Amino acid sequence: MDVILFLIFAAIAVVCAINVVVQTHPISSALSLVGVMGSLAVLYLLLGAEFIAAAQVIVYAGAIMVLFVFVIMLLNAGAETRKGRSLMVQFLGVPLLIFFLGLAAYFVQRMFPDNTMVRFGGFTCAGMQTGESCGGAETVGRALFTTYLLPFEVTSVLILIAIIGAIVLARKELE
Amino acid sequence: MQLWLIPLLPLLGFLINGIFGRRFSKGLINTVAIGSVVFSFAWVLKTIAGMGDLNSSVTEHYFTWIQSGALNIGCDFFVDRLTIVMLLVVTGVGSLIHIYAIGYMAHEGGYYRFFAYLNLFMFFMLMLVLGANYLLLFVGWEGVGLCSYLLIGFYFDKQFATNAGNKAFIVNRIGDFGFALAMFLIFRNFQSLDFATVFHQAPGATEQTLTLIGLLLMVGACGKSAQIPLYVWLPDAMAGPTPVSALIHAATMVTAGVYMTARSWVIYTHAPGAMDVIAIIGVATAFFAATIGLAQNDIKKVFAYSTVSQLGYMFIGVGSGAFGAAIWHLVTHAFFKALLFLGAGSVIHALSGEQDLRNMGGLRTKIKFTCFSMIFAWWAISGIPPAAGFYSKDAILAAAYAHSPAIYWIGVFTAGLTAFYVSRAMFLTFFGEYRGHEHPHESPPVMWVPLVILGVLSLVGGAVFNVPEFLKYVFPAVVEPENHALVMISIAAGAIGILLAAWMYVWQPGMADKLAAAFSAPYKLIYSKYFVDEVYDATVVKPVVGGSRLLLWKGIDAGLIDGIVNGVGGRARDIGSAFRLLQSGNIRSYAAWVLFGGVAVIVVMGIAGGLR
Amino acid sequence: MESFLVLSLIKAAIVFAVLMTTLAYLQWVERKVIAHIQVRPGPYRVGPHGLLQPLADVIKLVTKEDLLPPYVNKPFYLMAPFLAITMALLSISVIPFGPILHIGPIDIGPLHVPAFETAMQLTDLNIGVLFILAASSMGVYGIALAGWSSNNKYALLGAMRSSAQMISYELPMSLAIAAPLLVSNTLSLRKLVESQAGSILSWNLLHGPFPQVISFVIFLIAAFAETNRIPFDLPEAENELVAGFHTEYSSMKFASFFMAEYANIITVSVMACLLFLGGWVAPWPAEYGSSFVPPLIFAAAGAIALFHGLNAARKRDAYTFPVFGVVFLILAGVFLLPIVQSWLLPLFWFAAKTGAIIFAFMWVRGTLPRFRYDQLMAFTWKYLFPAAMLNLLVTALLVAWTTK
Amino acid sequence: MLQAVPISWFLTLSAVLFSLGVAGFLFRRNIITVFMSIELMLNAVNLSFVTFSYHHKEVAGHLFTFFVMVVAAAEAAVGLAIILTVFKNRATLNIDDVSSMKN
Repeated sequence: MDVILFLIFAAIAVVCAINVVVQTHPISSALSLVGVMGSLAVLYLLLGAEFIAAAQVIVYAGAIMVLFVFVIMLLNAGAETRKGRSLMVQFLGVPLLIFFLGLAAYFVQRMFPDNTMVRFGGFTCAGMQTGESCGGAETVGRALFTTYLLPFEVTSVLILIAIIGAIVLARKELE
Repeated sequence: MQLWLIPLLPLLGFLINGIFGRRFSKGLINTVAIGSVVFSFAWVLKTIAGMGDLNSSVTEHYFTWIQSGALNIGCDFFVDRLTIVMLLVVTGVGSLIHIYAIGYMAHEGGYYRFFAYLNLFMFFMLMLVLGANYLLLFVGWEGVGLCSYLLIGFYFDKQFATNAGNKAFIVNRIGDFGFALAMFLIFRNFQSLDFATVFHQAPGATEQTLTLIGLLLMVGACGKSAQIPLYVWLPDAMAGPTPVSALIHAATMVTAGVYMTARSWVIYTHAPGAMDVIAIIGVATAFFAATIGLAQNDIKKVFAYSTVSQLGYMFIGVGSGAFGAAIWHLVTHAFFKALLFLGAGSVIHALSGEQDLRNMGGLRTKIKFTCFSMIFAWWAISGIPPAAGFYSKDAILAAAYAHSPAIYWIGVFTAGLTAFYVSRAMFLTFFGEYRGHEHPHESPPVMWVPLVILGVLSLVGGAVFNVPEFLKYVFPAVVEPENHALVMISIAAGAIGILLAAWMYVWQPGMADKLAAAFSAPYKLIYSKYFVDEVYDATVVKPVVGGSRLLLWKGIDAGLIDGIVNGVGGRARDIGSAFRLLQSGNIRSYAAWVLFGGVAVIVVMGIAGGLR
Repeated sequence: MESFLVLSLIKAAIVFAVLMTTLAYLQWVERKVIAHIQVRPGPYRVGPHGLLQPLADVIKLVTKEDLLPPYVNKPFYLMAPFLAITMALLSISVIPFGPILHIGPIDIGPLHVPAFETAMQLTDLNIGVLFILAASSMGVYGIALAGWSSNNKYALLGAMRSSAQMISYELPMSLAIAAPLLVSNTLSLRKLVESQAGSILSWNLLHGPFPQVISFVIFLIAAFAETNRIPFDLPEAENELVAGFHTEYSSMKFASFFMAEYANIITVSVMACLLFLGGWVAPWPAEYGSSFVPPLIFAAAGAIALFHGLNAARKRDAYTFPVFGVVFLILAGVFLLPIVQSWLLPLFWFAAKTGAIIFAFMWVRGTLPRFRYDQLMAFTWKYLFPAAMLNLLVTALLVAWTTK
Repeated sequence: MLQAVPISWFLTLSAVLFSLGVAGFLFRRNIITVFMSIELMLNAVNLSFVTFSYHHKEVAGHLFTFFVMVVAAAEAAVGLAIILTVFKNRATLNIDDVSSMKN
């Protein structure tokens, strides 16, 4: 069951990701990216990260990508123009990519022999007895407001800065 | 008992006036400035009332200021009888002078600035007096230095004023250097800077150490209290407004040195060598300053030199172990010298800016209140009983006689000189016929009322406040031989001085000029202040300036440091221009480079990690 | 495992059927309500009191020509309605309609089912609230795509308006949702309702360290905007942009947008009911006779219907009203049966509360005018959002203060 | 037919997604698409974070993912604003046209 789920959604994710890259029209890429995110959310659930799955859909699919789509509509961006080129990319890009992918896969295989198996609901934390879910809002929230309080605060400041920056950038030029 | 309130009030006054003063009306500025000082005076009184019999000292700890290793400096305030005397003088005389300043500064620019500085000065002075350790005292010490600098240069659009301010500041730095060294030594030997601890351990220390400390402290005191060789800044400091001269350069700040030496009497009593040095310096200063004062024509300059010489007396007192007498003279001097300066200010104000004695005269009918109040100060400084100065100066001289007769005799002669030149100034100002062209007008009551109060104080102050009696338990007892001859002699000296002056400037006008012509060489010498400024300029200032210009500026700064900086910049530019070739401006090629780097990092890590 | 699947399928079927009928009839109800607000009979021809109007509409929409305009971006144009309706219906799957049922052993001929218990709910996620938020936030895509792909400036404008509006109003809505969650300290909708069990005073609306009245109001306002209802229906402002994002759509696709809108209304109403009004909890405990309220209501309705039937104002009423009356009386009787009470009463209260909120939707539509666009944005960013933030802050403080 | 998913599969999937993101970054010319490829990479990284978190029985990975999301949101806000400005000033979305940094 788990394996089937994984295979289905992994396949969807990969196909959508490829679609993101190959589609010429931004909005198609955007929607494929939404597909990737949705399937990733399911995979998070499979990994027992309920909160993160929900956050993934709400934040990424529901907010960020909507913003993308919105901007694409606003700029009415058409299919991209095929001009401008870069030797670097042409001759270095593909081999590098393939090499990188192979390297990554190799390391994964070397460093993670299949001793840990992912089962649905199999995610338990150190201090908790089995059955009680560890990826729920409680655990994440507790960790967020105790161990990771400082990063949390810093992020809030970052967001404030981002808001101000966005406003400054996007506001009308005041003559 | 809320000692912190005493310095805090002037600080608040400073902040309020300094920040908002520009928009305030004069009335509001006065309210803030005077109110803060008067309130802190009232609080001082309340504090004293709350202390019952003043035999026990009070220490209040507020917070730990500096804590590093063995060094533990707390922000503590400390009150004993000596502090009380100083507090009363500072806040009392300070309030009077503040009030006087309302009238004197009425037509000056930068009104709010003036009062803000004045309040700031009060704050630092009170810190100096209240501080329970040398560092806190030093904070106040530097603070009053700063304020005196600011106030001397108050008329910053006048070149000589700013120069005088710089001079005062720099000369004081020399003294403070000594003070700082003294503090280092104290901490090194006693592992503390608190008065209590230091004085408790001081008797245990070796005599050389204490002597060294004492001498270094004395250097600081010389700087602050304008003793030889560091007195040169005080006469120039008269460039500031007259209330400043009265408050800072006569009544309070310049006596800080005396206070500090008296505060550390334990150290000095165990270092007789240092005490002798102090006494000698004191007597020398007293004498030289008095002689210079003989020939000055600027009324404020005269009083400035007399201040220096009176401070010399105080040092004599300290040096000959009569700390109580020194403080007593400090108090009385605060009264009559403040009065003299304020009176001088009133005269200047009356003559709308005229400061030269030669253009005055016969003013006694024109500005009565000033004249009569100043006459009391004249008695006091001339040491004629029953005025205040008589008692304190007499006590000092008696102690000096017990210490060494030579000092006593010079002191007496100086007293005569003092009486002479003060009388000269008085006669030239108030007697004879008027030689000026201005139309004198009496000052407003806000100015002469403080004069009158001070006048009364300088008349009866000595008899009423018997400071040595009050400080009996603070300082070691001094053996004062009941020697009426000495008293008579000093009174006689004063009287002779006055009579001589009267003879030369009232009964036989023109006699002074004849004498000056007769003894032209010594007259020139003292008229130009023994050329001390010129000597310092040649021996100290010029070499330092030249050295720093050539070596420090041209050599080290411009040559070495700038060279390094520019060199770094240049190399960076070269490297950058080398890397600029990579910058194709094509973002995707950058990305490719980034990918390349990432892969390289992974490979390296893999190899380093041994491909686990 | 299999039993679970079977059960889920059965429940899904039931829920879907009920939901679809409700969607169809909601429209009839709305037309009726608005008609009566505007003092006119509303749909009246098809069936008694126009009761068969939805059926007629469905037939019309299905049989209508489904034309595909030229120059549209085909895949997205076709995808949009499905996205919209899917996302709208998705959130129903986690909504609890009632308490946990204990169904005794059933032996009907060949069918032998042992005693089991199941929740009146498709699935009980312990992050149900987040799930609903996620689904509703995905709802934007349907509208945005529809507007963009149908290659029509009105549609595009409508779509952009609505996506901007939805993004903007999602923030106050989430904040308003967060406050009651703090009070009842859970993300699972079922636990949420259970935490409000008892009487009206233990509902989040009135209960707790800080009664959630403010956030209830904010939630309703944001809900109006999220569902593009008047006064926030700028995406389909008829007099400005023909019909907004679904200008180019016809027949079933149009219908699915329509259904999506109503499904969203139901969702938000249900959310309001669960979050603030205590779900299926009766306003006062059963021992004080809350269980006799539904029978009484239905009996009264039946009596009135019968009375009107006996002295009918119109000829036709003489036949229709008695039927209604009898039906109502039977319902009243059913409510008195102890076997079914256990699950019928909660459903009644649930439906009543949700219905009340839906009625509020219609009422507002009948009364309020439409915002101007800048007003709309200014309203949410300048007033709604800060208010929600403040409310959340106060709630959090009070909760933190009162718990231990 | 194995019953559970080996953890390496997740990681491999994440690697694949990441490389696809890189590819998008390298080979696409539309600024918005490039930006979306960045988001794709971030998502891939998130997946591996959550996977590691499962592997180590630690909730930390989820936190990192959370922070990545927040940062991504901020980045999207600013980045899209920048894109808008660029479009306003140059009327182009082609990334190769935006090369005024060149010497």
